[in-house]
Amino acid sequence: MRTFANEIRDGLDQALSDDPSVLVFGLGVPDPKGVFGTTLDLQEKYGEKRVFDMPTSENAMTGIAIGAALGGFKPVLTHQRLDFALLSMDQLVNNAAKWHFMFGGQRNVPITIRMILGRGRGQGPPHSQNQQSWFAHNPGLKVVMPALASDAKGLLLASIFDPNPVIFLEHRWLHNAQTEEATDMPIPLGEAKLLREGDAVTVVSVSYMTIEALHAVDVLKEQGISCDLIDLRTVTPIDWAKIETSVKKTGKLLMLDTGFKSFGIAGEILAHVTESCWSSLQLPPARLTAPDYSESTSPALTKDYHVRAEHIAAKIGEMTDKPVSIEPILNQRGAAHDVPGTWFTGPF
Amino acid sequence: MRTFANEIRDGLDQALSDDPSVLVFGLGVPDPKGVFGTTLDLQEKYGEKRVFDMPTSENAMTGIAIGAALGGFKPVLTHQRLDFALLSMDQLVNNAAKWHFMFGGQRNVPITIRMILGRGRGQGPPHSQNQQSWFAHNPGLKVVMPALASDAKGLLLASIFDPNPVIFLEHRWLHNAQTEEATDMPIPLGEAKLLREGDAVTVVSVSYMTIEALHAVDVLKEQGISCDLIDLRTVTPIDWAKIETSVKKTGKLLMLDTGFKSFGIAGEILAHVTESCWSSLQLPPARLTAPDYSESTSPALTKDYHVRAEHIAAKIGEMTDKPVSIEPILNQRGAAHDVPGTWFTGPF
Amino acid sequence: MTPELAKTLSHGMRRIRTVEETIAARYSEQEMRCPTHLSSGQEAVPAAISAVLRPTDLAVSGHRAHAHYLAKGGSLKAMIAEIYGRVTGCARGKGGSMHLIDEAVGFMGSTAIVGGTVPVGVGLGYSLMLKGTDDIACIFLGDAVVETGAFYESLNFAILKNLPVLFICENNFYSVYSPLSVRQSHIKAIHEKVAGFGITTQDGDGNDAASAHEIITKTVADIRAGKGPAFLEFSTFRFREHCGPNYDDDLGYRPDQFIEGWNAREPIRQFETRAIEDGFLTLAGIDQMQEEIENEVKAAFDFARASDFPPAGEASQHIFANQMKGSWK
Amino acid sequence: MTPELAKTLSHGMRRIRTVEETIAARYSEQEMRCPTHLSSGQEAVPAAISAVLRPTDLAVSGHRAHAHYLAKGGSLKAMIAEIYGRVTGCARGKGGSMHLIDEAVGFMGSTAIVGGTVPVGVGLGYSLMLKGTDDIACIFLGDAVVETGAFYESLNFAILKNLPVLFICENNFYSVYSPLSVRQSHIKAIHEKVAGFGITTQDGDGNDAASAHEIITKTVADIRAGKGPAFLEFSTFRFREHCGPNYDDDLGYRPDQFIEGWNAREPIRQFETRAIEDGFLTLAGIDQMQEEIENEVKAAFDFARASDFPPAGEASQHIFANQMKGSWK
Ligand SMILES: Cc1ncc(C[n+]2csc(CCOP(=O)(O)OP(=O)(O)O)c2C)c(N)n1
Ligand SMILES: Cc1ncc(C[n+]2csc(CCOP(=O)(O)OP(=O)(O)O)c2C)c(N)n1
Ligand SMILES: [Mg+2]
Ligand SMILES: [Mg+2]
Repeated sequence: MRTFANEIRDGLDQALSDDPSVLVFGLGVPDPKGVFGTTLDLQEKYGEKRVFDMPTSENAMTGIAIGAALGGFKPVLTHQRLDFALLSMDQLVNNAAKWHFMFGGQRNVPITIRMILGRGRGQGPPHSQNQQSWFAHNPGLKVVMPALASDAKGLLLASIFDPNPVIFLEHRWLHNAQTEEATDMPIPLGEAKLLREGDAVTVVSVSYMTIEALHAVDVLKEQGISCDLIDLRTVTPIDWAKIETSVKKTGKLLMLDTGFKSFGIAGEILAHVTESCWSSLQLPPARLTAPDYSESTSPALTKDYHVRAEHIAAKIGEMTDKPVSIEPILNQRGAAHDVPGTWFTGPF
Repeated sequence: MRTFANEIRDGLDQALSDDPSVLVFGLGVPDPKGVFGTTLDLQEKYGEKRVFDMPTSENAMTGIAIGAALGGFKPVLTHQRLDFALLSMDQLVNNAAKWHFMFGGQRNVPITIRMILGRGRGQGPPHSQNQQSWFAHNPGLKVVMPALASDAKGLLLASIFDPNPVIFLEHRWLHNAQTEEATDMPIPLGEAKLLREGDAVTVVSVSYMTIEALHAVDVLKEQGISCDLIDLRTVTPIDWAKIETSVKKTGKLLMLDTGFKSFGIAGEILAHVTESCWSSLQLPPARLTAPDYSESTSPALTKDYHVRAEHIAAKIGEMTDKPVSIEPILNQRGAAHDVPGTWFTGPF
Repeated sequence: MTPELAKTLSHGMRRIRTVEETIAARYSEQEMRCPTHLSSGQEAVPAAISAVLRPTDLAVSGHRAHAHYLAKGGSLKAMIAEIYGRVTGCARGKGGSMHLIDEAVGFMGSTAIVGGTVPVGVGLGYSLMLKGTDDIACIFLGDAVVETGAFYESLNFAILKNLPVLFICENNFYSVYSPLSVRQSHIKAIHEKVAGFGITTQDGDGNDAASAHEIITKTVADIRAGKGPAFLEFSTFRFREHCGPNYDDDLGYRPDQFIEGWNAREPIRQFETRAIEDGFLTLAGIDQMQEEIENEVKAAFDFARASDFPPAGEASQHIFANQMKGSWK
Repeated sequence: MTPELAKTLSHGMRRIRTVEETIAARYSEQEMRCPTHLSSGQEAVPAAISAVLRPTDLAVSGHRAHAHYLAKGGSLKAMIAEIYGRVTGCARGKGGSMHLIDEAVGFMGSTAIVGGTVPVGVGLGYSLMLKGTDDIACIFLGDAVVETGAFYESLNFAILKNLPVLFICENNFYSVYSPLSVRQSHIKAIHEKVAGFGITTQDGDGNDAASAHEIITKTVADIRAGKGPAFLEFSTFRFREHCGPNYDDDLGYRPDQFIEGWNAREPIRQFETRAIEDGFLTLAGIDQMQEEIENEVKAAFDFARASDFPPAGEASQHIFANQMKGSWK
C-alpha cells in the first residue's frame, strides 16, 4: 500500500533521477518532515544544488524558478499552502503565464508550482483557500488537481516535463490516501478519468471532492442509481469531450468543487455545458461547492461548510427524483468532521 | 460637458472635502498629469499628508492602506494598471478581504483600490488585464465597474464610504467619455441599471462593454429589435433580481465582459441564470468576452480581439433569428480600431 | 531596576510561560483544534515591551502572537476561548490561535501570513502620525520576516515618512525547521542589513529581560519624541516545536550545543536569580505571584471550556461589514 | 583607454542615441503603436557594459530596454520591427517596445512590470552557477526597482548562493514624474542601502563612459572569478519624457538647474571631447562612424516598415508551448 504522499515523493525522485535539469525547492523541502513526506531524502540523494530550502520570499523565488527555467532547468517549487503563493501572483501571471506568448513563442517556461490546499482542524481563512479558478482563468497556465493516489505520480511527472508552467494543486486531505496500483508513466494533461459509469447523472469533480463523490456514487449504486463519475484531473486544459459525451447521455450534470461557489470553476463548467449540451439537458446543471465565505477556525463553524458524500447523494436523489438513503454514508464515518481520518491529530 | 475622468476627480475632491479621514495616494497621484486627469490639484488642495505619491511598492502600500483604515482613515489607493496590483494580491485577499470575517466582525477595512484597465494601442499582455473575476470570486471584496460617466462619481463615493474593501475598476477607454448629467450622491453598490428596455434579449454588460452595447442596442432598435440592456455597475454585490426579472421576460441572455472568457465573470452569470431562470430560457444563455489569450501589442493582432458593437448586434440577430444590418455601426466608426477615439494619440 | 519593575517583568514572563505551558499540557485533549505556535522560551522581550507600551499604542503580530497579545494587555480569557473555538473568543472562534485581536488595548491583530502585518503596522503608524499623538505602532516579527519583500517596502515607507513605528524582531534562528543559514546570507546580521537603510537599529539579548527593557525604553522614548522609526533585533530561543505542543529536538534540526547553550540562559530563572541577589525579588514573592498567575490561567481555561461554541449560523456572517467601526479621532 | 575601446564606446553610445532619436522623430507618424520608453541621455552605461560582456553572458531588463538589448548585441532590425508590430519583430509583434528578446546573444527578455525581471535574472544566475561556467547574469534596473520587495528578496538569494549576478542600477532620479524624494528616504543612497546586505557595491558617474567601463570591467572580472554578486549604481539623466517621443520639461517636474547641470554633462560629447584631446578619436573618424550608424539605422527602419504584419491568426497562437526550447547544457 502506498500513499498519495509517497507517490508525489517518488514522482519527484524519478524526475530528478531521469533528468539532471530537474530542480526541487521550497520552504521545508529538506526538512525532517519533508513537506508532509513528499520530499523526504531527496536532498541527500541529489545534493543541495538541485534540492534546497529557500527564504520566505515566495514572489522572488517564483521569478527565480522562471529564470532557472529560461536557463534550461525544470524547477519544481513547493508552497505548503496555496495561500502563501498569493504573494507570487505577479511572477506567475505577469511573467510565467505570459512569457511564451508575449515573446512570440520564442521561449517556454517549464516550471511546476506545487501548492497545497489546506482544510479543516482550524486551518482558518488564510490557510484553506482553493483559488483554482484564478489560475484556470489565466491563459498560459495549466492547472492540475489530482484526486486519486494512483494518479498523483503520473500527473506530477507530466507536469514537470510539460514545457509550460503548471500549477499543481495537492489537497492536504489526500496525502494519506492509499493506493495499490500506481504508474511510472506520465498521465497526459487534459484527460479526465471516468471512474464510475451510469446513466442517472454526470458527476464531475476535482481533487478531494472526488473522494467524497466516489463514496456517494458507490452507495447510490447499491440503491439502484448509477452515475457517471468523471474526475477532472486537469482543470486547464479541460477534457470537455468526456464531459459532453456523458452529459449527452445522462442529460444531467452535477459539478463538485472545493472552492468558493461564485465566479469559481463550477460556474464555468455549468456555463459551458449549458452552451454545448443545451438540447440534451433535462435539468439545469447543478453544482455543490464551498460556500461564498471562508472556512472558519472553530470546529463548530465548519460542520456544514464542506460538501460531503451525504450532500452529494442527497443532491443526486433530488436530481433523479428518487428516494435516497444517506444512512450508509453516515454510518461509515469514523473520524471527526474536521479531519480526513483518525490518523490526523494536528497541529496542521 | 464633463468627462468620466472629471467625475472621478470630483468624486475624490468631494470625499476629501466632506470627510477629513479620506486619504488619496498612488503612483503619480500628484503628477502634472494626475493619473489621466483623475487626481489633478488634489494635493495642492488637501496637502501632502492626505494626498501623496508613493514608492513602487504595490504590495506594502496596500497593507499600509489597510493599516491606515484600521487607524480610522479611509484610504483610496490608485494603480495606473490593474496589472501592477497583482503584486498586492496577498494583502488584498489574505488581509483586506478576510479581516472583518476572520476577526469575527470586530473591525471593518474601508479601503478603495482604484485599478485602471488598459486596452489597445500596444498596451500588450501585462498592461491590459481585466481580472475582475479574481476579485469577484473572493468573499469580502466588493467589485465596482462603472461604465457611464454619469455614474462614475456616485459609484466612487459609495465605494469610498462603504465600510468594506472595494475594488474600483476604471477602464482606460472610458476616461474621455462625456456626460451632461451627473450626481453628487453616492449610488448604492449592488444596484444594476436598466439602460434600455425591450423584450428581444436581455443584454448584461460591464464597464466599457456597456458603451459598445449601447451602440449596438440603439442601432438594433431602429431595425425593430428592442433589448433590455442592463449595466451591471457592481459585480459584487450583484443585482441578480434585475437580471432575473429581465431574463424571465425575454427568455434570452447575452452577457458581455471585458475579461478572458473561461472561468471569468460571464461564466458565473450564465450558470446562475441557468439555475434560476431555467424554465424561462428559450435559448442557452450566451456570452461575448475577450478570448482566452492575451491582447498582443501589434495592431495587426488586436483587430478582432475585442468585442465591438457590430459583434453584439450580429449575436443578437442570431439569438433572435432576425436579419440585422451592422452597416450603420461600421459607418459611424471614426478612429482606428486600437484607440477609443481620435483624441487618443498615445503613448499610453 | 526597581522592585516594581522586577515584579512586572517577572510577572509578565511567568504569565506568558504559564499560559503557553498550560496550552501545551492540554493540547493533546484535541479540544484546541487549530495550528498553535507557542512562545515558551521567548518571554523576555514581550514582557519588557509590556512594561513600556501604553494602551493607546498600537501593535500587530504574526503567527506566534500569544505573548505579544498578552504583552499588549489583550484579554487572556478571550484568547484561550479563541483557541478553543468558542464564541467568547476574541475573534468569536473565526480565527483561532493565529488571529488574535483586542482593539480596546491597541492590539490590532495578528495574522497567519509571514510578513503580512508588517505593512499594516506601518499604516497604523501613518494614522498615528496624522493624528499627531505621541503614540507608536509596534510591529512584532520573526527572523523569517526579513526575507519578505513586504518588509523592505514597509521599512522604506516608514523611514520616508518618519513614522512612529517600532519594528521588533525576535530572532530565534529558525523558521520552522530551517536554520538562518539556508535562508539568509550570513555576511551581515539582520540588524546590520536593516541599518543600511538609515534607520536606528540595535541588537540585544532577547533572553535578558532587564537589558531588553532598557533598550526598548530608550528606543520608544526616541520614537515618541519624533525621531522616526527604529528596528530592534533580539536573539532568543523557542523551547518547543514550531507549531504544536511538543518538544521536537529528537528530530535533530537544531545542534545539541545550540540547545544546551540557550537552555542555560532560560530567561525567567536567569532574570529572577539576579533580581533575588539584587534584592528586587524574593522567593516567597515569586511563589505567590506564580500562584496568582496559575489561578488566573485556570480561570481563563475554565471560562473558555464553559463557553458556548458559536452558533452554526455565524459561519456565514461577517463577510461584509454594514457600518464603519473605527474613527480617525 | 585605447583607440579601439574609445571607438567601441563612442560607437555604442552613438548607435543607441541614433536609434532612440530616430524613433522619437518618427513616433508621431502613428506607426509605432505601443508605449515606448527611450534611453536618450543614458547611453554611457549600456555602451560600457557592451564592451565588457560576452554573448554567452545573459541579461534581462525592464520597460526602458532598447539600450540594454542593443548593448547585449540584440538584432537592431528585429527590435525596430517589434516596435512597428511586424512579424519580423523579435517577439513577432506580440510584445512591442517593452518586450525585447534575443536569446542568440543572451538577451533573455525585458518586461513591463517594474522589478519583474530582477528575480528572473537571479534565476538565470542560478542556472549559470549550476552549469559551472564563468558567464554572468546581468540585471538592468532603474531607481524605482529598489522600492520593490522583489528586489530585496532577489538580492538576498543572490548573496546567499553567491551567484554570478551583476545588478546594474541606472539612477536617473525619476520614476515617471516622481522624484526620488517622494519615494525613498534620502538618509542613505541606493548603493549604501544595498551595501548593508554585504554585497560588493560601487557608485559611479553614469554619464562618463570611460569610468563606467573601468568600474564594470573590474566588477565583472570579480564576478567571473567567483566572488559573488555585485551591485553598481550609476547616476544619469533621461533627456525625453518618461514614455513617448517628446521633451516634457515644460511640465516643470524636474528643476531647471538639475536639467542644465545634466545637459552640460551630455555623455557622448563629453566622452568624445576628451578622447579627441587624448588622441584616441578623430573628428573625421567620428563622422564616418556616425554615417555608418545612420545607414544601419535607416536600413533597420526600412526593414521594419517593409516587413509584413503578423497574420491575424497569430493573435491566438503561442498560448502554450508544445515543446521544450531551452537546454541546461
Ligand atoms: C508567506 C508565508 N510563507 C510561509 C508560511 C509558513 N510559515 C508559517 S510560520 C513560518 C516560520 C516563520 O519564521 P519566523 O518569522 O522566524 O518566526 P518563528 O516561527 O521563528 O517565531 C513559516 C515559514 C507562511 N505562514 N506565510
Ligand atoms: C509594478 C509596477 N508599478 C508601476 C508601473 C508603472 N511604471 C512604469 S515605468 C515606471 C517608472 C520606473 O522608474 P525607474 O525604475 O526609475 O526607471 P526609469 O523609467 O527612470 O528608467 C513605473 C512606475 C509598472 N510598470 N510596474
Ligand atoms: Mg524564527
Ligand atoms: Mg528612474
